[in-house]
Amino acid sequence: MTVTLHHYLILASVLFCIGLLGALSRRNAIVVLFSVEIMLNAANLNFIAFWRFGNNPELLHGPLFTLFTIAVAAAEVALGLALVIAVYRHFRSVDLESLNTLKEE
Amino acid sequence: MNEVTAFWILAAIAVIGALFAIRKRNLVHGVFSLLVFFAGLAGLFLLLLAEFIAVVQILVYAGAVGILILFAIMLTDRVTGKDAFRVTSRGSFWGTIIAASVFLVLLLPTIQEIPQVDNPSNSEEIVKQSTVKALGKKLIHPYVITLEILALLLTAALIGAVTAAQGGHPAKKKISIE
Amino acid sequence: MSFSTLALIPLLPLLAAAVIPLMKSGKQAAGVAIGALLGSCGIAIWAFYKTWILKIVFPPFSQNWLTIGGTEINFGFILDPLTSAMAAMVTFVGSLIFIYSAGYMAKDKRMARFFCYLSLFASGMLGVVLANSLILFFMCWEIVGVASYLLISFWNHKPQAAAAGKKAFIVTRIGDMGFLIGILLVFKSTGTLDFYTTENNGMLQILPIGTAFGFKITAVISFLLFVGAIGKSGQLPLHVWLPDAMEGPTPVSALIHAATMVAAGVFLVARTHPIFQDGGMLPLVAWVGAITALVAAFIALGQYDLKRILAYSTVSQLGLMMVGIGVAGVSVGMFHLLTHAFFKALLFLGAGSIIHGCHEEQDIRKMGGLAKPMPLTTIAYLCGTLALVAFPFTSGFFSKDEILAGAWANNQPVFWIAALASLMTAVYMTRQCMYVFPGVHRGNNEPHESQGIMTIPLLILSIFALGLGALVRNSLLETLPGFPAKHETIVITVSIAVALGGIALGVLIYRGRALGQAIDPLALKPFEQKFWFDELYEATVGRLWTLFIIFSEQLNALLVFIRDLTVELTSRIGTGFAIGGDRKLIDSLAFDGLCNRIRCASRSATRVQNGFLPGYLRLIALGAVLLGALVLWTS
Amino acid sequence: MITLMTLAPLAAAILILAMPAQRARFTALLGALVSFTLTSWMLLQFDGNLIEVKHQWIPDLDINYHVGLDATNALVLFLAALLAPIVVCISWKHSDRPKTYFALLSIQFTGLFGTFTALNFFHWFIYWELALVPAFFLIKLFGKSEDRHKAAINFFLFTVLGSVAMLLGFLFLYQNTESFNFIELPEKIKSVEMNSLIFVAILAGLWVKVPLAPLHIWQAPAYAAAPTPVVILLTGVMSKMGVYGFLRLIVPIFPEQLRQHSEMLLGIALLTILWGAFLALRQTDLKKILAFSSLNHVAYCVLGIGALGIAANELKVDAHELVKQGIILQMFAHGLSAAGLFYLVGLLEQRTGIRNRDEFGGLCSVTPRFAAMFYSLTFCSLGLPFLAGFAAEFLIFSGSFALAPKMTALATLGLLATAVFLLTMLQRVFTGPINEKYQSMPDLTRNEILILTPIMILVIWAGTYPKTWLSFSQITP
Repeated sequence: MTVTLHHYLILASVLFCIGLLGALSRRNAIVVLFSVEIMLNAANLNFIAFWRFGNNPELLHGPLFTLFTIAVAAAEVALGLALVIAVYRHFRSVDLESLNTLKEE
Repeated sequence: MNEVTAFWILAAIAVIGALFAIRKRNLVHGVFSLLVFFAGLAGLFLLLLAEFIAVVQILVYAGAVGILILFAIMLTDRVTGKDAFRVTSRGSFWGTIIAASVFLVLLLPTIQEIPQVDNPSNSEEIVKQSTVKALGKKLIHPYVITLEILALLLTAALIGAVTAAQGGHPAKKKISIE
Repeated sequence: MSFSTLALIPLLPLLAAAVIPLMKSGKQAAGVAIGALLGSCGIAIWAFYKTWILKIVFPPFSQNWLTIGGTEINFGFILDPLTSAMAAMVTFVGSLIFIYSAGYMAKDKRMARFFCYLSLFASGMLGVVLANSLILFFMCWEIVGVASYLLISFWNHKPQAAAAGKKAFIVTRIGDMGFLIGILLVFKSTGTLDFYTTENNGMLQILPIGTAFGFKITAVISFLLFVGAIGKSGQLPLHVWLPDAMEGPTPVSALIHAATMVAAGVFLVARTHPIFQDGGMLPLVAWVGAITALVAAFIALGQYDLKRILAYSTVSQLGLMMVGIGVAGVSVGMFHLLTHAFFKALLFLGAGSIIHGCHEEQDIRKMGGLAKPMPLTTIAYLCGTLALVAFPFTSGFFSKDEILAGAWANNQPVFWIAALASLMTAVYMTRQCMYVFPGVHRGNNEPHESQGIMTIPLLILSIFALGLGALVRNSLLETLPGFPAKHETIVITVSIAVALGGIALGVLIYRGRALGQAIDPLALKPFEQKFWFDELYEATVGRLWTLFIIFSEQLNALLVFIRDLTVELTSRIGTGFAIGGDRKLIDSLAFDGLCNRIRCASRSATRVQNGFLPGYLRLIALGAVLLGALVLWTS
Repeated sequence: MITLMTLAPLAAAILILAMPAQRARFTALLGALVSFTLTSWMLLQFDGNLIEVKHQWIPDLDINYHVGLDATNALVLFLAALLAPIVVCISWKHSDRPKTYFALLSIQFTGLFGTFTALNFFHWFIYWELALVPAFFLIKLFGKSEDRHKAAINFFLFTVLGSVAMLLGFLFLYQNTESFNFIELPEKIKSVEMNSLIFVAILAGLWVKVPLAPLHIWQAPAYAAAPTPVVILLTGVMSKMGVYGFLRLIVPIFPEQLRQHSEMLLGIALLTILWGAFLALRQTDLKKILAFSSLNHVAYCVLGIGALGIAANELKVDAHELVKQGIILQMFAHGLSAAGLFYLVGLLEQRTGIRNRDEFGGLCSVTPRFAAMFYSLTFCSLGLPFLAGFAAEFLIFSGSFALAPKMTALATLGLLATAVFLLTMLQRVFTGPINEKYQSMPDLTRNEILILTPIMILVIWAGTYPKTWLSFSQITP
């Protein structure tokens, strides 16, 4: 048995859904944030796997894309955490359930 | 240790790390398991012959992002979530259902159509040749604009983060938690 | 005699005109202007010497002005006997007039400007004379027109002067329009505007062939050119501007109405004579000239303004020149033009001197008895008069004699008209002299003789007025083209008889009358009123013109009305839509109804928008699931 | 180079908005001067052959960025580039909302330059409209008289309706030929069946812009209401846009239709010439007199266009070329003289507050320098030889007479009427007894003379030696 693209894809989707589950079910904003990171990483895994097993690897599309994603993710984390801190200052909480000012009433 | 074994081990590490990260009540523990997940993923990248990406993964995620999140947790209250009687939000059941269905939606095509995959050994030579040097060249020749834009984005994110975190206006009304 | 030397003749005065505005004092300006014109005069006389005495034939000069596609428009100068005689005359008489003006205008504070205009005028006139291309001819012709406009209305604080300048410009411009169309026709039919070229393809060398507007083309062209000449030379029916133009300073009258500008029309006919000949328009020229000569002579009888009499006399004499060209060719017409230039300039300058001496009085009824205080002027003026009435062996006699002889040979009715006009000339000149010189002074101020700078030119001109005719007669008739007729006895008899008879008649009628108080026996109402030409034009052309203006104005008003109507209608329709359509249909039914429904629907949607963030996330993910399912379903 | 020249004023406009108000005029002048310098420099190297710049833009629709300098637009572009700095100088003392004012002016410059240089309909039309909008605002915001709002709306509506017609025409044309390129259209159009409605639609746009009777009624009120510098642009350059449009679009692209409608065009031009002249005779407002005079003069160009539609058979003169050169020179000459005259009338208004010709009198002796300038430009306007107007009118007439003798002969009546109303104007304003009210009116200052000097020099130069200028509108062999 060899490791094929399939394995990686399934692994990536599993990781993605774990991340999603975290994002959808936890009430702490910070946890939601790193759930998002998990999802991003799952996507990165897909990129690399496709590059490794796909056609035209010499074009380096996969690694490049991953690199860019990582950069964007870094930016996103920085901003997201900053926002979390700002929110915390305002509401004295990072609980998503208490952040309901979008509501109509 | 052959490739297959390595894959399974690393996959297990990643999945377990991820699961712990989202299930741990203590946030600090969660962050540590997240780091484990990142490391596992880096291992998988290595296995896929993307050494540079693996290194970057370690550096950026395990190094920078992890530390950053730790700091954020330190800066906010109830770090450990000891007093939070409930970690999941309201109706987390529906969240779980939806996550599961997303998983199904993702999994179904993967299982149904077996993608036509080249024998990895065919392209292995080429993949091995694509060193950091080639990557650097690529970054300079066709993707230089993207690179520059990314640099800008990071700078903007930096400034934005500082501004946002700094606050400026103290909260006018303080909302206590229920 | 190179091209550039020749070009200096008109360019020197032009240069003076350009330099004068930079000068402060009138004296300097006068000096520059006179110097420049004397320079031109020197060159012109040299040219005259070469062409007349040495009889050298110069090739025409052409200089390309514009090349448009395959068509060339040239400027050029020509030096032939006609040109050099004319140029010599213009510069010589012009110089004398300039010198005279320096005295006449000495007290005017705008003297510098006056000399600027004079120089411009001289430059234009010399350009007309020397031009070898119809376009250059026309351009200079227009410059002359503008300069005369400026000069006539020089004392523009007087409304009459301003009006007279405008009238002169516009009436001559009516003629110019004909001239311009003539030029266009020439250009169209020959493709060139040069008079003569060295390759023998100038417009006068290859006469245009064919028809235009249903007539022979040369006939049409010559008619149109003649319209231009009529306007400039004050022939009937476009003579009305000339007497009014006497509002200008007297030297201007002398320059414009004696020597130069009005002669330009005659010169145009002389220059383009081959076309007139080919088109068979010479009889028309003769007839127009003869009728003009007669009518103007009659009008002159009824005038009391010293300069107006001379103006009508000029019109009359120009008519005679036209007759001369019409019946006997260029040489005869030009002969009279040249002699007339001298004696009429003399008369005008003399008149200027008289007016000056009488403190700007122009009415002959308020003069009289001027012989004693102004002896030099009187002598000079009488010399001019004798020449004008063609007293035997003065210069006017020779030239008029040629005209009458030609008319007798070719066109007897014209002969009798011209003879009658000559008789009238003698009568009105005698009448004028009787008013002005003998008897007692009837004015309020004491008359005085003018200063030397004014009288010396008068005396020089007197000599020419008396002697020039005999001097140049033979060589002129030989050199210039033309067909002078043999002198029948009857012609000479009539010629002498009208001159002497006219003088006698005038003396008889006016001797011993209480001039100025009693009714003038010859100043009949039609004469005095100039045959009501101005009134006639006012009633016909003027009315028509006003009618056109009112018509076009009304048409414009109609358009504006239509526009306003359209705007009004559009806005009404718009308002209709706003009330009927917008408010009722759209607002209440469609829009408001829809809004209500949306509001109801949104109420249920608010349940989703509950500010519960994980809920939002779940919805997004649900959307993703549904999308994915859709993709799976369809693929 | 052309692009730079076109966009320099636009850049200036943007800068003006970003800068303090007192710098506005300098910036505007700088922009205009850059354009002028570049244009002059290009003309010095220009030999009549097309200089073009072409970049692909939307290749699928044949929309390219395509600008060029050729014999048709060289002179009129120079005119526009010359008048631009002059206009800025004239409005130097403008103090009412200077930022808006100078920015609008600069934008309008770009619109004008762009219209004259564009060779692709797409951006040509953008520039065409760009020139219109600032003019509307300039009249509306900065006009003096009471009815400026109405005049501005009028002006805008008329021209926009014309433009819409033209746009539709071009879109239909595009459907038939699939080309927006002015250079290629004449070739392409030969192979397709053309609806003459297209021609009429494009004609309508130009008709309003020129303007020709009976669509001229926006003109006089707009000219009377607009501030002087804007009138100079309107009459000096914008009315030339219409004529230029005829030369650029109608003559090369629709030769067949032009042939069919040449009689009509000649008739309309004649009507406009005479109508304009007669209308001017009754006006007392100096600006309106000049507006109608402008109407009359520009119509000579259209007379020439009409004559271009008539085939030249066995003529001794190169009639078409004569007419074409005449039209181009007439645009140049009229642009200069009308600009100068409107400027002088503006000065008169500025000094006395009125511009009713009958309320002046005797200004000749009060302000001799002013009168000299005014007389010279008036004489240029009425076609005095050795001044620019004559050379141009003679060329037009000489060509069109060869092609359409009767119409041209009638059109010379217009010259006569022009002389009548211009001289009447001079008579009323400058001669006669001095009106005591204006006895101490100051003469032209040195700066004002300095502004007028280039115009005067060019008027005389183009009149005595038009060869220099016509060398730009002819292809040098």
